[in-house]
Amino acid sequence: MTWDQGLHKTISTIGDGNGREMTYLEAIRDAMRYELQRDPRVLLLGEDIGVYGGAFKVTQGLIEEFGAQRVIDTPMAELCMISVATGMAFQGFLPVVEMQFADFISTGFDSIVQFAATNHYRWGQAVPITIRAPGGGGLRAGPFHSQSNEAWFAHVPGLKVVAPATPADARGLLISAIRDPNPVIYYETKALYRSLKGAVPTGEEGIVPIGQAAQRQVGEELTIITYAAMVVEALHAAQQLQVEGRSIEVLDLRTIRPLDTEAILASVRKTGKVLIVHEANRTGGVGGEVAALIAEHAFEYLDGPITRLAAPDTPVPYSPPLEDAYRPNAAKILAAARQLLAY
Amino acid sequence: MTWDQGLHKTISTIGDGNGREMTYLEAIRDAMRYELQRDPRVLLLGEDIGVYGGAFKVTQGLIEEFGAQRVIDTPMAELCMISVATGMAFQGFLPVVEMQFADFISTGFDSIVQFAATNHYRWGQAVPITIRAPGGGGLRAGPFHSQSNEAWFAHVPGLKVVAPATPADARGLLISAIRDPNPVIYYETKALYRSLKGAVPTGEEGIVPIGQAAQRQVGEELTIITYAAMVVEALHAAQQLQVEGRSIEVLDLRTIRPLDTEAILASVRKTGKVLIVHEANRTGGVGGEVAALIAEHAFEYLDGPITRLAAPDTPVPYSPPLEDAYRPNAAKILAAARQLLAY
Amino acid sequence: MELPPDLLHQAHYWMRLTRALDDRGTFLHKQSKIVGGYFSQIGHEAISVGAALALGADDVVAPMHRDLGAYLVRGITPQRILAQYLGRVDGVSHGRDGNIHGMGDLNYGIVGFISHLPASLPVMVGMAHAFVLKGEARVAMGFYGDGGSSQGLSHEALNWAATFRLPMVFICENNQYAYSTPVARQMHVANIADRALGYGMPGAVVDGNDFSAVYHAARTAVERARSGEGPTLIECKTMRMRGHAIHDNMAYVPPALLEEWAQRDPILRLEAHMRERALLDDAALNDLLVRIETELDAAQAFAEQSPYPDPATLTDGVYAEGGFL
Amino acid sequence: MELPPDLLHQAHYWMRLTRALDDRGTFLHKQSKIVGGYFSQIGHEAISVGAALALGADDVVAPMHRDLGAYLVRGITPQRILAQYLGRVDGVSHGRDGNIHGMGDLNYGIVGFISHLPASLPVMVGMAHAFVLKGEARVAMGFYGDGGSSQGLSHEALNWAATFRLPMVFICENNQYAYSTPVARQMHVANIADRALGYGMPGAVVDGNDFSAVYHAARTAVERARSGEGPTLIECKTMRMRGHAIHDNMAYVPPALLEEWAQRDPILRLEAHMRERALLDDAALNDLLVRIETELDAAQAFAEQSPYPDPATLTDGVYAEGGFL
Ligand SMILES: Cc1ncc(C[n+]2csc(CCOP(=O)(O)OP(=O)(O)O)c2C)c(N)n1
Ligand SMILES: Cc1ncc(C[n+]2csc(CCOP(=O)(O)OP(=O)(O)O)c2C)c(N)n1
Ligand SMILES: [Mg+2]
Ligand SMILES: [Mg+2]
Repeated sequence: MTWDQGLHKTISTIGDGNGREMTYLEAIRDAMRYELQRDPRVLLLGEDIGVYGGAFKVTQGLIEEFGAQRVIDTPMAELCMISVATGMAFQGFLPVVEMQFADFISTGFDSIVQFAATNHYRWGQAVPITIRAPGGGGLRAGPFHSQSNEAWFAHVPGLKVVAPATPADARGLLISAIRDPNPVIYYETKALYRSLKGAVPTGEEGIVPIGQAAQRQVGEELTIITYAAMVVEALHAAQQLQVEGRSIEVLDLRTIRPLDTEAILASVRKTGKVLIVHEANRTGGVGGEVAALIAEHAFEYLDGPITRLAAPDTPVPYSPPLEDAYRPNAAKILAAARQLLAY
Repeated sequence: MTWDQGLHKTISTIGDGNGREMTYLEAIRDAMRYELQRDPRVLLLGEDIGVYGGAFKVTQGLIEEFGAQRVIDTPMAELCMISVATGMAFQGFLPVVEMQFADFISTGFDSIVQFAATNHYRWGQAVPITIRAPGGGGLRAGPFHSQSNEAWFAHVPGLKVVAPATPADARGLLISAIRDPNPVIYYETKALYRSLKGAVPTGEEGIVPIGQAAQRQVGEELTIITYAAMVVEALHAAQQLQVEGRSIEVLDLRTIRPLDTEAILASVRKTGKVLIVHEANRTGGVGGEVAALIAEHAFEYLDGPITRLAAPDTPVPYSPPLEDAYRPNAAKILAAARQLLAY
Repeated sequence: MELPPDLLHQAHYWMRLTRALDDRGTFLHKQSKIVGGYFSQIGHEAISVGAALALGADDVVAPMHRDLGAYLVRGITPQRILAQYLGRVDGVSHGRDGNIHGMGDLNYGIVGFISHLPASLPVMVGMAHAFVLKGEARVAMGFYGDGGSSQGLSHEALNWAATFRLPMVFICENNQYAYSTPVARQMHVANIADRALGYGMPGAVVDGNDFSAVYHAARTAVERARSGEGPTLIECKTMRMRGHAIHDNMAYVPPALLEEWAQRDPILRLEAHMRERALLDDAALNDLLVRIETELDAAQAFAEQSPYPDPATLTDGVYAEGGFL
Repeated sequence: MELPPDLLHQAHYWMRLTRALDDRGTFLHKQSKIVGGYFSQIGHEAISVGAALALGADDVVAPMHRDLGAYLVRGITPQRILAQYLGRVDGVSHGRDGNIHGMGDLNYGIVGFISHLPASLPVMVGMAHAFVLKGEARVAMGFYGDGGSSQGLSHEALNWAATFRLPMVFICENNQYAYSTPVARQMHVANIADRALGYGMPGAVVDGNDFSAVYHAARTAVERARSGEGPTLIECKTMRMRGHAIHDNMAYVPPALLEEWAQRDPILRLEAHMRERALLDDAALNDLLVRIETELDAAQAFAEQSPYPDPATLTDGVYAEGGFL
């Protein structure tokens, strides 16, 4: 049993197209297995990822398949782990490091932002590491197992940051992250692990390039720009509005750094109204950057205030009524979208 | 001699009003001395701050005056230092911790964002610590002694972040930070230490409350919103434009978290055009949050795109031509302002 | 050296209460009443109770997630703890922090635990440092685990305490595993306490399932600290008798190891010792268990009746108000 | 055990070159030609050269800010180093990183130093780990200081290397000070190397001003590492003979201490030893010094003629291109 079992109450399906149906979690595992098979340089590092299969069982079965030389259980030391991965990368490996929860990435922060991010600019040395960070709330896990802290890294030159919202992207972006010659922080959403299913294209077909947003729903009146857990919520809200005869576009950023500025601007130029949604705290979040890009480069096209819906500026609270009040969801998105449509 | 001596080539004066003329650095020291004298609970912690007087000599003379029990030279361990300060705060002290350079705050990051920032929300325990972070570039100090990393903390609920731009504010905000019952990150600008002078009101008079922006120049046509080192640069640009008959408002944020939303919106509602300037990297910087606030809450008043001028998304380069190209300054502000005025 | 009967009776009560509360938690989790995960500490009773009983009323301590006994000994009631587990407003953190986290209350000298291990260790060092600066003869105690010993922060805390000769007691709970990771993959030494020498402080290895041994070592360290002789590192060897958290079936632990340690159960050992000294018999034990269950029934009723926090309070208390004028 | 003449001649050249390049840097700084600050390493020559000479061509090393000798021994030329100091495009980091930072070049097995101490230590551990995974008989070496020893990261690196028994050599340069902070305020132990036991690796304390001692210890550790026996911690005791950086007049250092250490100058000691063994006389020394000055004149000319980087390249290279397909 895993820690989050039983917490994923409803199961959604997302994505049509071809491919094998997988949960979001299976898609992540599939990407790792695919890359471990394909390239002997790929290896995994993390706490309890081997024998135990990871706190969420994402790496389950991989140590049996690839051995303890490639699926490495480490001491509990995130800062060292990320530095060690960097050193391994200097020797030709493509390490994938698991943070047990995204919350613990702050323990390894120094090595990511100061060392891994800057080597290539400073002395031309690439750092092809991937850091998997299981983030986000909704699982009653309190302030230290629910964080969405991607904005810290969205500000750091030299890093890439991705945050898949569908099983297909979970696989496709992880493969791209592993092959990318730069340090990539891969935010996977715990709340989607077992609650989201979808068709996942296999093989090389399924690769999703870093830096490209996806139009999840096409619309004319308003663009909802979001990523990660909030994509499904936004789609629910958009579908409800569609029933009511409104035409909503949903843009899934997929990559947080570098942002797909073209896709953002193109959509806003079309609809003229934009609602930015994320699970992370509002102030200083990624939404601010998106809003600023729009306010600078699509100013003439705006028909209403750029609106943000995000978590309020508090730690993630534990008690269910507090967490429910804290976390954006379809209902809150619907309300915000209605208000903006009425503007 | 200090590390930065001889690098402060021109000296500006800022601020009229009453008070003793001091450099920016002297004003910081004066605030610490004032608080050490006033309140036995205040103490200083840091590497080389005692006998040596600090890497920039900001704490010079304080150990002689207040003794080694209150001006404490520590082992080289930022993470522990900040945690120790938190423990001291739990026992009634008001510790002021010096990071030798703002760049090393990433080493203490975990303790700031996870522990210090969250205690009051989680179990009602206040953490009255101040962390002094000498930030910013322009001193040919390269990627690890020039950083402006305030955006990391601007995103964290429970923290306050200030960034004084004048000697008077340097003193007034540091006193407020020390007396604040919350963890406050105090970004002091190295490039201003000896290059900026001004009248500094003394005693309790000079206290500057956290959370209030300052109108540095009143104008009608465009608002430049900025903070820290860029305030003097913005004023130079604004004064040049004034000579040319244009009316520019310069708003100095002074506090980065919480932002003075009212002052920002009031100014933009008046001028209709806004140029946001900071020394930090553009993407994910504080400017994005400011732009988003305006785009949401002053949308109707805007007469032009919200423009940002910031450092490009690279580490701070070392070589003079690169650093000069990197760092915003009066000339670049002037060019951006002209373009926006012409919109 | 034989411990006085009074102390043994106290210890016995706290250890039994700890275990019963822990079992109650497991039971409530099975009933899906607990919010989120649940951490059991079974096997750790002698350490948390023994170390906490060595402290004075004015001393301070930062327990970890398996130190339920220390919370109880210091005065955090089962009422508040169960309300915490259920996410209620009367929980120690008023529903803001989760299960064993954030159960801090400086009125009882307790610092709220955070997940990031071992984040509270240097905070306790800071409190110890404050005691020295204030000239107070008080002691700070911090817990960390075999897993936490791999974190650099444990090194920084030990080194800082030693350098300033602070009144600090480090209790390292070596329970053989950090989640699924056995100590042999965490370090290449037999004893974590052997590191004490490298900081210039005494180190001791004790049997963490023997209340007397833990209490003696902790008491000696506390007295040493209080008299200004500086910090001590005590490594308590024990075994985590349950999964890392309740979802974890510990398939990675050899069953023989668990059986071996089950023979050394800290409570049964204390009871055997008390029986030998005629301090306990079946009737007395039974009385105690009944008393504890009654106490816990009341605590559970209190917790279940405690309301959930009002969502309108969501953003309250992010910042402390007022200031130091 | 007497070292072979060849090795001593080599060492002598590198140590003299190191010092002369260091003096050249000071001189250029006085002329305001150096961009930003300047770090002198005078007194550290036996350590950086001795340790680096113990490595094989395929081994890797991360020198710190006082390990100029290691850069030179590994093959980073004075040309590139002086161009680096002057912020020129031919500097090791092409003007992007400053003075002694970022002088990495894996063609010479060198990882670029970053300020955050001791950030490169665990990176070297990662390279050592990679060697084991690849089955290569290569060794990684990392330097850190008495100041850096207080950082938790040094603990994590030592523990990781020991746990995985990696081919890693830790060189701790204890030069009595970290900036203005004396070791006594950094730790409460006499020897940092005594901590090795707490990780399960051998530790050695050597006279850091004695080339032979450093070389012997490093060589032994490198061989041990290469043969799969795991890491070693070597503490080299020395004295920082200049300020932390050039602006620092070291008023906080007792003059007697400096005088005492001046008597033990590592270069003069090596030369005395070579003279005793008739491997050096005045004429030969003079020849060497002239040769070195000529070499450095050329290097300086190269550096001064090297252009500054083009501001148009400012944003180039933040990201690596391509990928691993
Ligand atoms: C910095 C950090 N990384 C990872 C975790 C996730 N985690 C929670 S408890 C645990 C194991 C802790 O082991 P140990 O310190 O031995 O304590 P024990 O649970 O055995 O009592 C881990 C890895 C954490 N809490 N903090
Ligand atoms: C994490 C971190 N904090 C602070 C500094 C600033 N700093 C640079 S060198 C130094 C002293 C280093 O002392 P030591 O490790 O003994 O090396 P040494 O300079 O004596 O060779 C300090 C405090 C730093 N580089 N890194
Ligand atoms: Mg353990
Ligand atoms: Mg030193």
